[in-house]
Amino acid sequence: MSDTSFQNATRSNETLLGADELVLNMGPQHPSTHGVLRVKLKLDGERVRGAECVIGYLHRGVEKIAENRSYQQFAPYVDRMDYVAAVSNGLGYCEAVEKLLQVEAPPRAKVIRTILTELQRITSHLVWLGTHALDIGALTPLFYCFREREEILKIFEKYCGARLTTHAFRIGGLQYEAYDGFEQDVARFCQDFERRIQDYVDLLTGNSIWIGRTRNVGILSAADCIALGATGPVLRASGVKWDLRKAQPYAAYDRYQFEIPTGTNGDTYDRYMVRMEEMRQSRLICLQAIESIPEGAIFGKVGKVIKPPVGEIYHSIEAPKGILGYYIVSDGTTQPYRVRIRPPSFVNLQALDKMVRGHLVADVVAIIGTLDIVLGEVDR
Amino acid sequence: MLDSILFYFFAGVAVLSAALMVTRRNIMHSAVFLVTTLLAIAGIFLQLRAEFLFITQIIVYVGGIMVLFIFVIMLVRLDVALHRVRFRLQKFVASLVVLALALELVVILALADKLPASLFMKESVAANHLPPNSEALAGSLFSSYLLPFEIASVLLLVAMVGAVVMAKSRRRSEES
Amino acid sequence: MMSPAHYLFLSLALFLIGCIGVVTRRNVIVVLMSIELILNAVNINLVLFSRIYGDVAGQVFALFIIADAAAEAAIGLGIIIAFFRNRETVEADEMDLLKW
Amino acid sequence: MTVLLQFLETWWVQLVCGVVIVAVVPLIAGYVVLVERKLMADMQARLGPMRVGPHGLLQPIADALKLLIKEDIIPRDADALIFWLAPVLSMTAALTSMGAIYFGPSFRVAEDINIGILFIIGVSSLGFLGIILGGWASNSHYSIIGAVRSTAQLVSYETAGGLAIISALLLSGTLRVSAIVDAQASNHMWFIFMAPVGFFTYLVASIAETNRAPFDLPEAESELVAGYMTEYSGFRWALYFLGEYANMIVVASIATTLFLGGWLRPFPNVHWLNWIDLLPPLVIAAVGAYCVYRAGKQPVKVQVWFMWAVALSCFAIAVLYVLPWLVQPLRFALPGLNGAFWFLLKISGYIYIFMWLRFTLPRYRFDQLMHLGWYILIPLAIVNVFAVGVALLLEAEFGWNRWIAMIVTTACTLAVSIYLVRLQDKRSAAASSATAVTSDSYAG
Repeated sequence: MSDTSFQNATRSNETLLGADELVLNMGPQHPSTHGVLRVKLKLDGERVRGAECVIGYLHRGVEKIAENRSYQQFAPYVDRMDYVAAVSNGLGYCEAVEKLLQVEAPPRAKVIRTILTELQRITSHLVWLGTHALDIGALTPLFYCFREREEILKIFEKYCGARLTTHAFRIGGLQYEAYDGFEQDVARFCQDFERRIQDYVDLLTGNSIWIGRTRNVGILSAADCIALGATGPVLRASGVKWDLRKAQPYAAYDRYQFEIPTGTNGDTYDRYMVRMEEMRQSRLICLQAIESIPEGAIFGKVGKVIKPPVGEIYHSIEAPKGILGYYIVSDGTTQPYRVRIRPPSFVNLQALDKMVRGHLVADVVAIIGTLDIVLGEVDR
Repeated sequence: MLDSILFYFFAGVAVLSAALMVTRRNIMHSAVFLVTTLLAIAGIFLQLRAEFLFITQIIVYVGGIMVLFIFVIMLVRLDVALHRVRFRLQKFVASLVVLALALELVVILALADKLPASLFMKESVAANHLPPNSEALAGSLFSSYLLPFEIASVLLLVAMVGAVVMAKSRRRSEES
Repeated sequence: MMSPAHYLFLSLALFLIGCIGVVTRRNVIVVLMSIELILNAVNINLVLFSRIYGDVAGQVFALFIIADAAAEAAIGLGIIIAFFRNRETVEADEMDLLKW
Repeated sequence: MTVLLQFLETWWVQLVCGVVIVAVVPLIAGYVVLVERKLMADMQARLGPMRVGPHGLLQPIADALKLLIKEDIIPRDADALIFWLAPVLSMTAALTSMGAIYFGPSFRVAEDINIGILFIIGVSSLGFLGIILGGWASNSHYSIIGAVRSTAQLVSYETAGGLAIISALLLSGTLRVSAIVDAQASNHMWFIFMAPVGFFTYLVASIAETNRAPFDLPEAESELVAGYMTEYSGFRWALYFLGEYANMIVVASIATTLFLGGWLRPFPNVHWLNWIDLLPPLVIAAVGAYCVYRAGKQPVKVQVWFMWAVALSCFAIAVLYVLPWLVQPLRFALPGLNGAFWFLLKISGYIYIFMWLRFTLPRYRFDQLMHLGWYILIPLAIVNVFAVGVALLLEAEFGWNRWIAMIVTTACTLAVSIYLVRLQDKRSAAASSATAVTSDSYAG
């Protein structure tokens, strides 16, 4: 039933009814591991004794590729890491290179970047909500979420022609001007979206099964989060008010009023509530931003050939899933010497073992869902 | 005629799968063949116009007891249980004893004509004049056999508590 | 209806098969299953005679036997699980201690 | 040969009905799947199957064909015998139990056996054996976990469902299917109104028994891939699938027979409402008319024809329903035709509830399922049986009005159920406060 060395190692732990510990290989092909994650679960009946993540099935060597591409050439690659939040990835990379070049994007570019990034945050959270609900067994929210996501993707498509891997930003600013009616589209979406969020709230928030499945499941205390380096909604749900948009404002975030929602319990329900509130806040940011998009250039003083000075830079942003950091070392040529990416999913996934211990198999999928991982980003 | 076809069918299935049940090495196969036997016996009950027992057999035996058996078989590791050297002598002695018993019973049945005729009389009530089975059974159960019925229910309660205590893990009881 | 002797022979056959199972098999679970078979063989007789005499008392007894079989299976399997937890086996030969 | 002829002569009606069930139920089950997908699509802001036939009407047939011609895979380490046997058992149990169901006053397969309702319940519960054995034989961890879950679920919810049924059996005083319906006619009331708690207990238990969401843990696709069906494919898988849907029809039939008045029309004894008997042909004709209306809007010619065919068959059935009204010698068929209509309508309503819940609710976790079963449903069912018994006693021994007795005891049962839910809430609240104390200020 399981490999013998493993059995011998755990023989001393008596299980309920005296049956052997069961090793369940969840994934890499499993409906709810969100890609090709493989989780080795040690089970006592249905109770989880431990989990070990086996990753790398989607490894494409993104960081290594960077060393053989010029700075501009590498930008589309980052879109393929967290493919449900490509815009955020691009923003982080462009800003990091800009920081290395010591230039800044013009204000108009910054505001449009902020709008698109916040819309992307909403799509990322919508995908998370739909799949998370599906993992827990609610079929319908998925389709509602994708319906709304579709509206945002249409805006992306109108803006830059692509829907998923957008490559929306360029180092130094934007390539494309906001199309005619961009503000109206965003405003219309934001108007609708308030009502749509209420749909999800009606379907899930007060549902006793939903509460039962998420309350006190996968609790991660603030100390645990900090020790494991977990960031984003996972950290905030544990009560730590840490959001780079406020803590180290980038893009145009310092211009807008918004709240950082936090939880208290650090359980799956809190993470759900935090992300729901973040969607509302993102909507508010978008509404504020379209009020006053500054006029002016959209591209900063960056030449056709990017040749940063010798040096290194670390820049991080608050991606939908947590802190996304880029560490870039330049040797003065047109290609980076080394790019190291700190993906939020990868770091958050470390918490899985701690979170699933003592829970049931059904909770494992809920916890994988609540961590909101994207395997493209974990494996890079 | 139809009756006899049905009888031979059910009897054949019962005996054959009972034999398979005893001889199969794989416990799960044994359990499946026991299920078949029990279903065939349920068929025999139906033929004997004991409808309520027929359905009780299916619900309690097949739906309850056998599910319990299969559950335990799933818990108990088969690979350990399967390969063991058998104690040959005991098997031999046992077969002898069983054969003797069989012989004895067959002889008794063969000498049936010497037994009181009442034992082999045909049914005293024709099939279509029998009272409704479940009503009759209920009447008898809740009047003449009320005390045994209550005792049986207490027995089941005791068995339930006993089984829970027995199967309960020691680790769990220490925790609580 | 067939002659009662047919049913008696069927019951006899099942009873003997059950006996063989009890005495020859080592696996306690199979032994328990064989006991169930024996009980069923008895039930056939009870129901047969209940039919012959047109008296449901035999069926009432069969019903009690089924209840008893359920209790026996529950307790027996409980013991097996307890035993398996301690000894990691379900062989009758291994059950050679009064207390463990 | 003569035996065979004699056999056929005596049993030909039953044989024909049996063959019809075996042949038609898979088809019906296939269309139940289509209806489910369509309903789900409607609730999820999409269209559902649209490709095969107009509005996907031929989808079940295409699916069946696909499943039939798929490669038959038996995993190498599976126990071939049991792997082969299990889905057959599952399907057979569901189909066999249909034999005792009355679809109308005389529309049935089996003789009117005096254990009718027990037969349906008992034989359909054999299907679980197929699930457990299939899960074990697959020799896969997901399968075995699914099988173990289904065993535990079976034991818990069969108990609750059985106890819930007893309340209706007490009211009717018989196990005979036809007599139960007759009892509801003579009581001038469906038993759902006399034992509502029993009905809702059975509703929940029957959802769990048929492994439907939110109790579909044995096959929870997001946790166990497909539970006990993980290793099955092709036709064996289809057998399981059909067994599941056939089981839905069976539990719906049980609930309809016991609580919803079986084949009785609404207000069966109120004579000035006799015009309700005209509804079946009218409803069917209306469906046909709608099909005609839709036929004009079909994009492809084949689909227009198909829509017309559906409409015409609806009209034909409607004519069939009207015929006994017009032709005196056919009058005898009227109760049967109307009975079948109402029975199928009630079954459909019951199954609709199943589907509706499936699309709306998240899935229970295993321990929550067990809590619901053992701490709420089973106590409630026991209290309900007791309450109905007391009501009958009050009526029989103390001459209470039956309605007052029923209302009083139902109120008591409801009070107990509220208490149980409260208790459960308190227990879970205590459990959660043990780990953390919170109030979400940002909830909205």
